[in-house]
Amino acid sequence: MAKILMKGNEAIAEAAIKAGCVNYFCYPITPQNEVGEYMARRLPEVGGAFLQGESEVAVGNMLFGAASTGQRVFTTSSSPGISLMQESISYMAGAHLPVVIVNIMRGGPGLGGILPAQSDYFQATKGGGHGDYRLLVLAPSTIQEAVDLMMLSFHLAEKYRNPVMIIGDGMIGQMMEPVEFPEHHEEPELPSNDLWAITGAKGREPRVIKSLFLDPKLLDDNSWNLYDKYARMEREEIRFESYRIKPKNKILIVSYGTMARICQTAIDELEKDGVSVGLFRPITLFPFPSKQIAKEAKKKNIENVLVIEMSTAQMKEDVDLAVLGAKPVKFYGETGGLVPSPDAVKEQIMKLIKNPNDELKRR
Amino acid sequence: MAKILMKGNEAIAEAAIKAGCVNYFCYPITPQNEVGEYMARRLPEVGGAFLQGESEVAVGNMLFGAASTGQRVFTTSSSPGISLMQESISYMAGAHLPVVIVNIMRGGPGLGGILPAQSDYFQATKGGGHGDYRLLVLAPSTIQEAVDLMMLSFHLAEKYRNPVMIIGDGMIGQMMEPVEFPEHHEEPELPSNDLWAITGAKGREPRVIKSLFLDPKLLDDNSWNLYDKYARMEREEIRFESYRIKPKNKILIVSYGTMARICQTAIDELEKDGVSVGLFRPITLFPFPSKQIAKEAKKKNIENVLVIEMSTAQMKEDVDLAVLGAKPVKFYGETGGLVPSPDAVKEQIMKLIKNPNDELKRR
Amino acid sequence: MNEDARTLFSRPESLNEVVTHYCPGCTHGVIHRLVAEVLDELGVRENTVGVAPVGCSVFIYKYLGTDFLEAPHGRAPALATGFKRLRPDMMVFTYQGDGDLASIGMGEIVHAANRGEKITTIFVNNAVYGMTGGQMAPTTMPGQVTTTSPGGRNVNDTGYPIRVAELLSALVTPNYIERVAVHTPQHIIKAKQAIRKAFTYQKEGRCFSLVEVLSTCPTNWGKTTEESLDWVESRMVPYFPLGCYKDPETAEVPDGAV
Amino acid sequence: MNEDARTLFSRPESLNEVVTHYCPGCTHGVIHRLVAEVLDELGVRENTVGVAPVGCSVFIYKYLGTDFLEAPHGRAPALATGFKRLRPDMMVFTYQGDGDLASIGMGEIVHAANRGEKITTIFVNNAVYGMTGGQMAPTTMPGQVTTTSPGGRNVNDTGYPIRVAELLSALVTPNYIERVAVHTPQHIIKAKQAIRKAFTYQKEGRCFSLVEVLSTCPTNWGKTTEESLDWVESRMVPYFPLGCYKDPETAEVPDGAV
Amino acid sequence: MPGIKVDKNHCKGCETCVKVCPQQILTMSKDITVRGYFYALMADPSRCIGCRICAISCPDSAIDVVTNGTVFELFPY
Amino acid sequence: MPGIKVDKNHCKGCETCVKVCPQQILTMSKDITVRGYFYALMADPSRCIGCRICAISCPDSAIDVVTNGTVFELFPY
Amino acid sequence: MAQYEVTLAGFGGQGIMTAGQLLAYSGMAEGRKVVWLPSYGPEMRGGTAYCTVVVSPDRIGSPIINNPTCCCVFNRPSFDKFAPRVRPGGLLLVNSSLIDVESDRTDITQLLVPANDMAMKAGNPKAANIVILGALIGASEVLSYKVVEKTMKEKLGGKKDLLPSNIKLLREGYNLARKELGKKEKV
Amino acid sequence: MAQYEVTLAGFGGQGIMTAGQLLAYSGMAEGRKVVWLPSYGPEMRGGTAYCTVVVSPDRIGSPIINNPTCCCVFNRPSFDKFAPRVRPGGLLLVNSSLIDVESDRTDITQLLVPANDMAMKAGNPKAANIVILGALIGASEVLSYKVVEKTMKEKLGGKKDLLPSNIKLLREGYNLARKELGKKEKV
Ligand SMILES: Cc1ncc(C[n+]2csc(CCOP(=O)(O)OP(=O)(O)O)c2C)c(N)n1
Ligand SMILES: Cc1ncc(C[n+]2csc(CCOP(=O)(O)OP(=O)(O)O)c2C)c(N)n1
Ligand code: SF4
Ligand code: SF4
Ligand code: SF4
Ligand code: SF4
Ligand code: SF4
Ligand code: SF4
Ligand SMILES: [Mg+2]
Ligand SMILES: [Mg+2]
Repeated sequence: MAKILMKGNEAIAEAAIKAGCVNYFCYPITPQNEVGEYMARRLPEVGGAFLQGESEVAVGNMLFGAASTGQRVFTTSSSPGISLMQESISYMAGAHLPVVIVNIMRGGPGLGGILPAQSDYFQATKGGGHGDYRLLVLAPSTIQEAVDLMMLSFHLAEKYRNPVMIIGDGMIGQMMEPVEFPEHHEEPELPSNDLWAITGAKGREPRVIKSLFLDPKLLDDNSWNLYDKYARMEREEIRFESYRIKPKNKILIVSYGTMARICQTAIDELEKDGVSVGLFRPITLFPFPSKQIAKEAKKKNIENVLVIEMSTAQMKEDVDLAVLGAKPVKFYGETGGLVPSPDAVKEQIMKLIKNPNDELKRR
Repeated sequence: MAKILMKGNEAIAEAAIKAGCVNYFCYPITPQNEVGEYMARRLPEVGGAFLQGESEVAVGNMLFGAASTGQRVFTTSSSPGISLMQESISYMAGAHLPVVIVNIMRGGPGLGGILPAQSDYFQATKGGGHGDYRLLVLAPSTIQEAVDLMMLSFHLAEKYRNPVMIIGDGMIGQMMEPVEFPEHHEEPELPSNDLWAITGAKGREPRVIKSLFLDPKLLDDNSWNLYDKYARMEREEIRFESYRIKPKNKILIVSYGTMARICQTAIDELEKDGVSVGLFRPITLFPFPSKQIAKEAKKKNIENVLVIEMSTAQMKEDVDLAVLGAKPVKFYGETGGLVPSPDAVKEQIMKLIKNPNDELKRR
Repeated sequence: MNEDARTLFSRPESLNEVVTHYCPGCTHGVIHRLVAEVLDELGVRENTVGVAPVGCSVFIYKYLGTDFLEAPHGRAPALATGFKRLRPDMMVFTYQGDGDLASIGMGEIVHAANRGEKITTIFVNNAVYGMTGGQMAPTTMPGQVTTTSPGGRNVNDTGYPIRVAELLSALVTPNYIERVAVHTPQHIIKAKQAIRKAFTYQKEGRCFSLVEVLSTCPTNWGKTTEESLDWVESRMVPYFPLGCYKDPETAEVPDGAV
Repeated sequence: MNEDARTLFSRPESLNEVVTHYCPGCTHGVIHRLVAEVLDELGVRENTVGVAPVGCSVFIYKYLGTDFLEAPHGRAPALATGFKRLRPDMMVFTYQGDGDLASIGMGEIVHAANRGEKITTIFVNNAVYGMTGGQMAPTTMPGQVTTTSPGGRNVNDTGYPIRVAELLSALVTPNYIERVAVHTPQHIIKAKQAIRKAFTYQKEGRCFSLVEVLSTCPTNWGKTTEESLDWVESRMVPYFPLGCYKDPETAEVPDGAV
Repeated sequence: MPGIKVDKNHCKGCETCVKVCPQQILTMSKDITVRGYFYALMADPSRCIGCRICAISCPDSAIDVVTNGTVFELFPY
Repeated sequence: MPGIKVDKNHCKGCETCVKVCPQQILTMSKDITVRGYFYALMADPSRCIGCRICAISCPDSAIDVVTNGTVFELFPY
Repeated sequence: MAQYEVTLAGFGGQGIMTAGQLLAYSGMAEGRKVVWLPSYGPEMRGGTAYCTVVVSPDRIGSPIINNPTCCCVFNRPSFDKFAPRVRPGGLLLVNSSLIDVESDRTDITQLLVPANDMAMKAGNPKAANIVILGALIGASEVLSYKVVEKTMKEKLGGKKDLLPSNIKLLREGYNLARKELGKKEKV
Repeated sequence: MAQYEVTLAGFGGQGIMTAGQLLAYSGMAEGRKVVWLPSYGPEMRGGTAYCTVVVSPDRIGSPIINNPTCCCVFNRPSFDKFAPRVRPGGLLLVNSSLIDVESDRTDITQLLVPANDMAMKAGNPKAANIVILGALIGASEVLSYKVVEKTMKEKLGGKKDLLPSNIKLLREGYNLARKELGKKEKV
């Protein structure tokens, strides 16, 4: 298919449809409203279910009901809305339901602001709801990648029967970039959803989709089964990108999403000035590419790992956990709409090159 | 005052009153219902505000309104209820409001079970809501400690103008133990809440309590101000207990809450058998006593750090972050009501003593 | 007169052969049976999904022979909506207590009803939070003592009990809403008729349907079975009048709703 | 007749000298002024706290000269409840849009009203989500085109618009509930009377009070100011009849509510 | 002759059936079930009219009503 | 004589006042304010009766009504 | 005396929780450390209710006791569940009024107490729990009879009319245990 | 040509977003990489609206451009905000119909375009954005005039009756820039 110029939010919507997901529930919130508006136009055309729910609490639970049919379903929201879904997300994870949730993040905490931020990293990766569960978390850095990950996410959700979350900052939602949709969408085959979905107890025992296990043994089993799934994800689903990683780099930048693109510009410009810096961009934030980062960080040439985020050093914890003290991990970031510019990134890199042992001003 | 035998939930309630908090909002949920029931009887006696709200979403927001008066206020709930409060918690943190929230945890995810668990560690310590904020998190291991921390929590909340969360498993709520309340409750002095509270714009400029900062610069400032508060907490509020930590220990156990008591029994019994093991019990889970744990772990004699939790290895991440690879960090735990017994703990310790390089069966 | 040897009454097929966890005398059991009988009579058990609430009836999925979803507290109508929108060919019902539906789940039930979701709600009003041990519910009677209204519900402080059937009937969307009770055999018979009507309307794809059932909670009311059944009649029925509040057959759509 | 040299009309004191962010012609501005005038007339500005919603009026705290809380979307009544329970001596009001109050905040407003919280709610019904760019609201008119009902609101799919004043009036707790509009000077004058009554009842500690105000959103309706004002009259008023729905003076408490 | 069968496994001794039986022929056992409940019995089986009122009212569906002979025309249920 | 003062800082050119003035003496400016709006003017100041209807209706409280002489008895507002 | 752990188990309504609390209060009155932990699990409704009491001279670690020193079982399901759990060398008190079997364990002391019958006879049918409590004290000597009686007077003071009968049943339980186990001092 | 960045800024309703999108579409049509990023911040309502377009031969990194190569300012507040931000050596296009000041920067090229006047004169008062777009192409040569005109025909096809006038205004803007900057080829 030819490339078309599309707003991120609309591209995400179209990608879902292309991946065979024609069911969408939502509640309006900036900066992702275009997804719902697009779906309101498109889903009647393709014969799917579109519903604007009364709240994010309700929408989270509509997903729960919808996913129980075994059909594909997703929602999109932004930070405060995602907080309101935490109970239902925990329930869906506990009940092993495949759903896709997109968080076009805004600055927080609270009402915060609507400009780009990456401050929901912990919520997404550590589980903002209660109990022993995780989400599979993907972070695109371009609209094309948002499309690709969106299309992949339904398959992953079904492969693991686990909610998948895609997080992007407001730029991912609001930017227009040229995108291409595949002619045909193919996926590896999976066992049929009919094996677990709720379809009426005709010719079989009644089924229950639930997260209630009053017998502690069963609950314990469920929690460790989830844990095993996450271990399997770590073996099979790690995704990342390396950019200009070379033996002469002294600094390894770790950054994700749009922030990583900004780092790329900085790196490109520095390269022109003869300063060579590498970038590691996690695409899966959970499972986190810890081993891969550790491997890069431990290379002899690396003096410093530099984490750059639009949050107060959230992903940095995962990088620390990956590097485990093998190299110093420094941080630079701005948050809540003050997107660090390529120049600001360059400045920090140069500082670190000059004084490798200094801490950076954190912003 | 004389010791009295009290159920944890009731002791927590009485402790709040003794600390001068006579305002309480709640929604019923097992295993913490006795707090609300106690307050319903007691608060009319002491002239405070008791209200059972219509949901945890509402209760979180009632706290928001109530705390804005500058008076003390708290709530109690359990895991799913706490998930429903995430939006309001994020707002209150963003607006710098002092409130106290008690989570008597049950097993999760989802509806899970009502037996003791520690599976909300991440939610409490990393921030289950959206945005760059944290809670100050305290974890008692006895009813007396629950009382003491409860009384302290209001002061801490006001000192930092930040929500404080106390987490305990169901045993903390349901057990009876003898407790003693101080004759007089005294607290270090703080600037008056009237400096920020909403009291009517009489003789001053109108005030707004909010978390909305559409100017990204102001939002960024707010996030980093929060970050600074957390750094200050780390300097001033770290609390922990060391138990039988001796130069001959080869294993350092890290465990918190009731689980730590169970470890103590195991340790005591092993001590009788001539096996000496030490325990580090974090009392503040955020800020986490990373430096203190690192110091103990790095001691020459320690071969293994053993984290024992009633969750699928959540606090273990913070211990890993503390130890940063200096020593192997092993894990043992059961979750969701299957409380590890002292015997089970002993067994794991003995395994580790015999084969220090083996991984433990994780449960 | 009739001379055959036969069974005049036995458990309906849709009611599993399982002993419930309900307290002795609790009329949740009666309501379960009525739902099971209606599922049998309409022949829809195998094409039905129930949505269980959080409340004493959380285990309803063990007792009825249909597929089930277990919803978060209060959110059953949202799950039912999500399910039904994708499977309009299936029957979907929620079974909810008064804490579940009228307190935490108020937003969800109002909106499901207002959208006219083609689902059926069995709303069990026992004037108290049963499962959590007897706290005040939005439907608790004035003066009623509960663990969180130890002096009796004070209407000046917490308002009057919410009459769900009346409240939902104030919505314009034409739905079927009826209040029944199960404290006497006569009321049970009427309750069953209402439940059958509710499911039938759904089967016909007509409208949202809700049957509010006045039920007992001997345990948390601190009463014997007999006292509890009498209390429904003497205290609840006067305040919660029985009858049909709305029927799509007769519902009128107001001016201006072109 | 009157011969003094004087100002016949000027901005009320409680309305700050700040240019609002509202679109041209948006009647949020009128409603703000009415609230400000009432605060002035009752002399309560310095003893009042407003609770701002999330919606176009999120910045109301910049425009009115009282203390303010900024609530999460839909939760203003819960904040107001929390505040008022601790400070019954202060005046507390919420200002909420229809998305805020009638959609996400339905549970909170029903329960605050049912408890009879001594607060005042100014409910601005403009039949659309203004701030987020014109999505369908629970109050969107049948057939009305919005960004999420591009074919016009289909009542078979999403039900009829919620009439909040009628719905809340179905609660037993005696409250003050009135619906007004601000699309003509005459309506503005009546609206102000209702708002004054609402605040007065609160001042007297009588009851919960809510004034639903039909308002315009020229931007998202895609209409000029004049067309918008006319649309309120021609489309909204017939479906949302103006008038007092409940007054504690005349409210009756039903049988059985002993 | 009509009569009832009480399933001792399901009966919880709530006494609802005793209260509602129009013939007032039901009573409670002296011994308890494994679950610790007294259970319902027919004190005077010969007077049962098979009206099903006890069964319809039993919260635990513990009662079957059976007949091997004449019963009155039953109300529709 | 009564008259109105339109605050060009607040006026957003919505034309509500023009619509409602019973004397139909208001009109819009030809030039725009710093905010980019045409603003309201009195086309025929002499006919203003000081009725305040424009001011009451103005969403931006941009209108003051003043008088230095006779006005009719005003409706209470 | 070393740490002593008791699990009491039966139907809801048999006074299990109260008996456990009386034991805990008595332990406190004797200056011991105590913990009382109820079951609040899936069995809450219509099943088995139980609680565990730990009485110890020292700080009590685990409030969870899988193998208590003593189990008092009030009905058959509790017998099935808890009899196998008594720590070897420990004590099993069986309410023989409702339980018609005995444990075949030989590594524990087993005592059959017709608690419901005794309570019924005393015209205080709900006081089987008090009989068992008495027997527990008599058999285990974990606390002195005096302090338990005193606690009972204080804590069950509300039900004044039943107090004499309760005291009588406590004593009867105590004495029965003494007799069965061939111990001397009675009260 | 190297990466070129344009910020367009003005009141809401001045067609800022559309002009930016036309530029992005044209860039795509010429085989460049493009990003269009709107402002959706606090200024959304009643303030300044702006968007940024990046056109580049290579993969585009940062979509955020603090100092664009070119700023087109449509009203006074935008002038105040963005004129100082143009990268040294860059281009500032000023809608002189509504802005009565000039930048005193000497390190950039400044071009005054009476866009509203020209649009008004053409009887197409909303097309000031098209005039500016034409001038931008004329002055910067970031894309060929042809491709922009073609894009406009495709994308604004809906408003068929205005198309001739739009094309005329695009050309007028282009030619004005050429003339003012002393460049030869006109269209
Ligand atoms: C989010 C959440 N809040 C609270 C609870 C605890 N809870 C369980 S059941 C229940 C109320 C049950 O009352 P009702 O709905 O009236 O049902 P009943 O038990 O009376 O049949 C509550 C509050 C929960 N499980 N989840
Ligand atoms: C939890 C949450 N969900 C969604 C939003 C986004 N949001 C902001 S305003 C609004 C609706 C506003 O509509 P309304 O209440 O009708 O007010 P209006 O703008 O029309 O005056 C929404 C959905 C939010 N801020 N928070
Ligand atoms: S607690 Fe009440 S509602 Fe629940 S099972 Fe018992 S009697 Fe029924
Ligand atoms: S969007 Fe609508 S409600 Fe919001 S300010 Fe503009 S006109 Fe008013
Ligand atoms: S009504 Fe049913 S449960 Fe109750 S006593 Fe009779 S048979 Fe037993
Ligand atoms: S069938 Fe009728 S008569 Fe026979 S026992 Fe039951 S209620 Fe009594
Ligand atoms: S005061 Fe009355 S007459 Fe004068 S301009 Fe205003 S509306 Fe017209
Ligand atoms: S009503 Fe007010 S804002 Fe509108 S044009 Fe008149 S003066 Fe200006
Ligand atoms: Mg109930
Ligand atoms: Mg609105």
